[in-house]
Amino acid sequence: GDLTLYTSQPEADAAKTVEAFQAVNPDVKVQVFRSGTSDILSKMAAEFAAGAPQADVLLIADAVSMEGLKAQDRLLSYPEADVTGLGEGTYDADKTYFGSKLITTGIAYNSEAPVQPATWADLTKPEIKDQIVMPSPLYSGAAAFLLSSFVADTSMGWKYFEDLKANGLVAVRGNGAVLKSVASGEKPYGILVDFMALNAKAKGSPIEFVFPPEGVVAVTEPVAIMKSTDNEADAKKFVDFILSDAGQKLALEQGYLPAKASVGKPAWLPEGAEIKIFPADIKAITAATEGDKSKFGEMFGG
Amino acid sequence: MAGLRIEGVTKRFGDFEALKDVTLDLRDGEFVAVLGPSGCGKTTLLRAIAGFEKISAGTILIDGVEMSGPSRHQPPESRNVGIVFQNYALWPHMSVAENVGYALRVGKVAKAERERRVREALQLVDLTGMDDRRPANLSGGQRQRVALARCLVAAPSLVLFDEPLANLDVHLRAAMENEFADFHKRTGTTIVYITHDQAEAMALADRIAVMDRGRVIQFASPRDLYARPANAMVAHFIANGIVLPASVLTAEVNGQVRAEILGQQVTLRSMAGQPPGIGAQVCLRSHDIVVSDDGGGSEVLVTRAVYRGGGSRIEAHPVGQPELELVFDLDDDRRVKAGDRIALRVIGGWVLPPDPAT
Amino acid sequence: MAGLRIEGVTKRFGDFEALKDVTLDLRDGEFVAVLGPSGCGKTTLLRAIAGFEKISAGTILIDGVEMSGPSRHQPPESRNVGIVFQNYALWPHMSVAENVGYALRVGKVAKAERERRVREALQLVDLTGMDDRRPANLSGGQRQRVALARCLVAAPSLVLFDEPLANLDVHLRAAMENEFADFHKRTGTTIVYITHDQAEAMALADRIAVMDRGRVIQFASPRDLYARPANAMVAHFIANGIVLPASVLTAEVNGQVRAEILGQQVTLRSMAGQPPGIGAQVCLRSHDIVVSDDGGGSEVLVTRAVYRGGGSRIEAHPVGQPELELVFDLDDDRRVKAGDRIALRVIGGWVLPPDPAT
Amino acid sequence: MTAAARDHRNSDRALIIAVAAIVFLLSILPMGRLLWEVIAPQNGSAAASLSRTLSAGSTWTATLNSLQIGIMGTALAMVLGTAVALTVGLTDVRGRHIFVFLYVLPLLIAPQVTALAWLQLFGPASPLLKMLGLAPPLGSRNPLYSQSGIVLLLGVQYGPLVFLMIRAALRKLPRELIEAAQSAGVSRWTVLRTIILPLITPALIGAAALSFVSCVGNFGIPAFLGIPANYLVLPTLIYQKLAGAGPAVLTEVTILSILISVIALAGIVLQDMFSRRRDYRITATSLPPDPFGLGRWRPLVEAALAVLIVLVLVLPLTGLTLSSMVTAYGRKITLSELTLANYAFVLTEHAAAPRAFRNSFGLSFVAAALAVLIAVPMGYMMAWQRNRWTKILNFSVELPYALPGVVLAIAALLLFLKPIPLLGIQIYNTIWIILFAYCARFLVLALRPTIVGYHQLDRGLEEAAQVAGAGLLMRLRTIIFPLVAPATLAGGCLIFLTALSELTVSALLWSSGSETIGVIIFSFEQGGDSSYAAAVSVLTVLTTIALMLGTNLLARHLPNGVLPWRD
Ligand SMILES: Nc1ncnc2c1ncn2[C@@H]1O[C@H](COP(=O)(O)OP(=O)(O)OP(=O)(O)O)[C@@H](O)[C@H]1O
Ligand SMILES: Nc1ncnc2c1ncn2[C@@H]1O[C@H](COP(=O)(O)OP(=O)(O)OP(=O)(O)O)[C@@H](O)[C@H]1O
Ligand SMILES: [Mg+2]
Ligand SMILES: [Mg+2]
Repeated sequence: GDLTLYTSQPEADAAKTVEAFQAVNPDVKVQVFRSGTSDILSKMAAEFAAGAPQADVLLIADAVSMEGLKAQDRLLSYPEADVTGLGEGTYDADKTYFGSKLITTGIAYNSEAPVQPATWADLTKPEIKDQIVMPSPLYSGAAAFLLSSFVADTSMGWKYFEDLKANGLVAVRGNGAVLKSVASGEKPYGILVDFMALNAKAKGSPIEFVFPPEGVVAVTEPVAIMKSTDNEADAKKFVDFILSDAGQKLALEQGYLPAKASVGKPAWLPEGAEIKIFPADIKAITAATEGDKSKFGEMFGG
Repeated sequence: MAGLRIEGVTKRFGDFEALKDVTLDLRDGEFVAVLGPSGCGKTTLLRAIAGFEKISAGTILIDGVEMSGPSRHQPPESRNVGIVFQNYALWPHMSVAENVGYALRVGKVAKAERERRVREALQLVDLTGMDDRRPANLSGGQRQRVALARCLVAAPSLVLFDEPLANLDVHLRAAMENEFADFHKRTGTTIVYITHDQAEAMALADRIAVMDRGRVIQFASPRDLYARPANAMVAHFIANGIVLPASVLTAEVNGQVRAEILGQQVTLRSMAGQPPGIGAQVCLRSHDIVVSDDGGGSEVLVTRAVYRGGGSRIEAHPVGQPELELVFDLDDDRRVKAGDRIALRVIGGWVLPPDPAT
Repeated sequence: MAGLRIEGVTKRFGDFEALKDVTLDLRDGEFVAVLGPSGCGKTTLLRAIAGFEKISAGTILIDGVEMSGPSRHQPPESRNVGIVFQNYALWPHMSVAENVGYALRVGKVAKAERERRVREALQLVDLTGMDDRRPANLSGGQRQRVALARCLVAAPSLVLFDEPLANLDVHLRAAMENEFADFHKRTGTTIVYITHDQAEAMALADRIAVMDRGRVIQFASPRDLYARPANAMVAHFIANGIVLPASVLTAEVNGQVRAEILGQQVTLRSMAGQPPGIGAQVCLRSHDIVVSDDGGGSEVLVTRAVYRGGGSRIEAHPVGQPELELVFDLDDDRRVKAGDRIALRVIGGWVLPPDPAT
Repeated sequence: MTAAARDHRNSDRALIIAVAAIVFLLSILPMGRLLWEVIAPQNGSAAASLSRTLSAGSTWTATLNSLQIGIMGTALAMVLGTAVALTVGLTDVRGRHIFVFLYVLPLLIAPQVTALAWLQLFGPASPLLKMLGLAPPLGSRNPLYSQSGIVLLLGVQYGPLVFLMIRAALRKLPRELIEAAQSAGVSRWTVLRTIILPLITPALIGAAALSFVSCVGNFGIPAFLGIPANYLVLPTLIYQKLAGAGPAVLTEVTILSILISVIALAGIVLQDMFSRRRDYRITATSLPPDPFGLGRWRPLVEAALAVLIVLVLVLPLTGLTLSSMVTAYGRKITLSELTLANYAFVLTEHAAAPRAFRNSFGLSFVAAALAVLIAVPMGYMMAWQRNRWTKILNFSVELPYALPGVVLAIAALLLFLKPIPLLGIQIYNTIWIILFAYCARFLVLALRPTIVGYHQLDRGLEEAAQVAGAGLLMRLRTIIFPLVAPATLAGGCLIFLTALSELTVSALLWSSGSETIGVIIFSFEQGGDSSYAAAVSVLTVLTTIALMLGTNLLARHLPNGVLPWRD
């Protein structure tokens, strides 16, 4: 049957995901709508208001947005889903959404930059004052997740952002803008998602990426089934595929850290490197994120 | 072909009355000129007939059909009237030929026929060969002629002209006058022709309506207007008649009275039933005045003499009554100049009918 | 006050020559009218003088200073000429008073003074009380008068008029003519006055330049133009002279020759040194022709008689030479009509000088 | 009444009804549907949302900021656009055609690209400044990230819009009106000030109103430059609300949208008041004024124009071209490494990109053509048959343009998610919904210039056609359209160019198969593939240039002055 997928994956990745899924399920035709997470949420808000949700499955950047939808009772629970091998906390306990990969946010800097920051704390050093960018949490789900995780963490808290502000950090619209800024040297230091920095580096951009030892924040790009779906069977097949070894390998090929550690590690990750994932309580973050965002907005604007 | 009845039409702009209770009745096929000083409401009347202005009171009927009235207002495009605008209103984006052929195009006339009629119309106004020019590249007179051709080409049943010859030189004007006369004779179209040139009006019209400040003052044949003006305004306006005060000495007999004017006793024409009395007004024409070489008549002081090709226009004031002004034409061989004193004798004239209002 | 010299001026639009080698020399303070048929280049000449058109050849000097020439072109704003446009060119966004007072306003004339002069100018053109109207709400003639007032108010030293009276009625026209004459007398301004109305030109101008198809044909005083036209075009154009073929029988003596015309032997005026010969042309005016009641003269067939207020314009063809046309005015008491045969006698006329070109 | 007369009447009425219906469909319906969300929200209570929104400090900060950048951005756009239009339209600068052509092209380049080009050229990493030793220290705060930066970019972005409208008006000036002033001995500046500018007042007011609405409704520029500067305006505030996507989000968004509408409407009301006070109809049929000779200033003015073109077009375009020819963003550019591989990728390997080109060019062209077709009769009603209804229509046409694209897109979604009642046609998930949204959004860009055109037109020209027996439709087609065409088609060009690079509306409405150029560029950018995005942008600009040059070949068959870049 027909399956409608709303996803915020980059265009090429989305295409490959669908292709691979259809290779396994040739009888399912997948319609894709791809856009930024917030555009997708806007679109769905309108669809809800009109009483005609269109999506069957969602594959969007972060769990917080999923929590929002879950709170509105829009997501279908899929208790039979095979979650073996998935990291704790990457999927919803009620089995309404499942993390498909780990997209971490760390520190990127221009290869020619005089200072090589290694830890989050390094970003507050006066040597790099006024040279730091980050994606605005108001436009990037990953950044919002980072914000709330840091704020909730006792060792960092708001103090960290106050320090950043004092050190002249600016928030820009989205990870793409951070990448450009850092790569061009316009602002040589930035907070950025891993794959973007590392893919650019692989192509030859003058950019370096570090996973700070304090831990990186990871969003999981979860997949979920809409409660309103009229093709539950195929939707479940899609979730199965994403969580399957084949699906996870695909994520790996695309340059992501798969949710299932067992399928391997991406080439860019140095052998034996440990990525410490910042502990995250999705429920708490979901509850706090609105307040955190608006506080951030007041501090940094945007 | 269509008759035109205008009944009690009033048109107000704000609280300014541009037309006041105008009534005119045109016979089918008649050529009527509307004559009057600038700003008297001629264009407004014409626009009301064409349907561009909604009238404030009265009715306008074309061929017995009510076009404008208290409750109805037919739009201009369904009145089938032709019109030549005072400011030409040529379409700048169309060539001369396209301007002229427009009505035919609208009327879905076949191309060959259309081109023939356009060619004819352009020939008529002496613009052959200008087909492809744009209005902006024409001289003022040429534009006027294009506007003319544009109106004539559609052969409408009622044609309205708003000073169509104002910008043409005398010769073209004479030629166009002949054209209009022929056009009228040929087609029998009812024509309303607005002008401030009385010679033009007289040459062309069956009847002339003289307007002043929104009112129709007199509606009569050209000869009547000239010979028997209804009041001082008409007398003055038509052929620049001299209006002088006079005393009528006898009651009218056979259309004539004796009267005293400038101290001379003369026989004048008058309307039937003209009573004797002082305070009458008389209209004199240039040919009612002769220069008397024998010393008879009234002495006048010439204050201005303007050469006008073969003759001069003289302005003079009676020596005894310097507040009166006489303007008349004199043959050139007299060579009168400002400052001269000459004696004038009145040999005819028309007693203006008493104003019913006073 | 300024003299104006126009020397060998040619103006081409593409390959169309609108002005051809025009030469005119105006004395300081002179009033010159430019007369000619529609499209002959009058407006173009005026625009060249004002500096709106770059000329293709020749020079234009104002007060001895070269304004347009092979190498230089003074912009209009530094020529200090006033101009009244044929299409009024009123500024729609300004009221009547603002239009008129514009030059004073930009000239930083004090407000009270400015208002006084605007009031005077409006009074002059009989528009008192219209100060606050917009041009769009004025009649055609009223607009023309605003344009006039606007030009006059600044009292420039050289004034160019492009048919300023074309849209006015006869009376206002006469009044404005007087105004122009007075204005000219009072200020001594040099004036170039374009018109196609020869009566207007004659009434006003010291000298008249008659143009035809881009050329100046004759530049002379009004009386000269009327009495001694340089060629058939001028003869015809000025006061609608009748041009007829004639044989000059004797050489000129005292400005007179004997000639045969329409089979009649008459004495005519001619230029000095006029040789005898066949194939000459003669210009006759209405007063050179009389209707002979005694059967003498040439018989003509009247083809059209148009009433013109107190007289008629007659078109007639000699019975013997039907290809010739005679157009002349006749007193009304004759009541001639189309189809009549009348006998005409020639009692004077002017032999046109032989064309140097032929 | 004759049959012909009845025909006329009927066709006139039909036309009026059709116009009203179109406005209803394009503007009132989607806006009304949106409003319905306030009146009868799906979630939560309207009153709660209202009080929450209106009591939030950010709402009023954003409103105030919107007003500020609206006014200042308009002022700058007016100054730039008018100055350029006057220079090009009234003086004898050389290369006018080329200049006009080049000056309207920046409409195609996303303002972010322009800003980035400037940031790089005048920022710490600038090769130029480094060479001169003038480069600011690394990381120093860029002055573009500020209110002034936003205003500057708005001015640059909407300058061409003002330019096109003013230029159309200038073409209509008959030369005698200017000459009459010149012969009064008045200097050119004074003529400009007292005659020319007042005569083109309708265009000035119209352009100001339109650019005000554009500035207030713009999302991209404040999003790009405002966020780093902690500067929030209503469209960015709306976007943030949407990103939060709480249950009552639509209600709040609608409330904020109403605030924008109120600001935009204030602009129109002002415009309406101003343009009715005076009379600007130009009745004469005449040639346009001769150009003012600049004399020895000419090279200087030409140089200034050239600099302007470099700043607003060449610079960003060069930046784009370079980015599109390197393999990785930020890499030092050496000649040997320049490659066309990115072009090859988007043209051959990326299936959606060529489709997006076809879609966007098609959509833009059709939207522009439809808008032009609608604008002429609609302008006729609004300028010449004023009554209460036309005023409402007049206002409602403006709304879809004033609101951020995403809001309009939501409105379109709300309307068309379910098949159209009665017809049963489903336009959701097809290209038609994008076309609908484009028409609704951009109609005003053609309508405003058209109304300005009407205000300058002598009605006698229409009357002459009326007496020739032409019904309204015929008159519109043969007389009125050609006469207002320069103004209307200038609007059409605006629509075409603006729609080509449109993103915010199509981002929500596209579906596979109906991608637009904006969507493709945005996708590439989001995935970090700036080089591909740059390649698509460059291709868009090149294709447009080719198209515009192509129309030049047609110019001989078109009425004078309908192509803004042709005399
Ligand atoms: N739209 C209008 N609003 C106000 N007044 C007007 C309007 N149109 C005309 N008028 C006034 O009505 C009067 C009559 O104008 P109209 O144009 O009919 O005169 P006219 O007889 O044609 O004059 P002319 O011979 O000068 O063309 C004038 O005083 C004019 O100013
Ligand atoms: N810009 C132009 N381009 C081409 N031809 C022109 C242009 N301006 C005028 N002409 C032509 O030059 C000739 C002279 O025009 P001009 O306006 O000087 O005539 P005019 O004597 O003023 O006539 P009128 O009495 O009708 O106003 C006309 O044949 C006209 O068509
Ligand atoms: Mg009139
Ligand atoms: Mg002329």
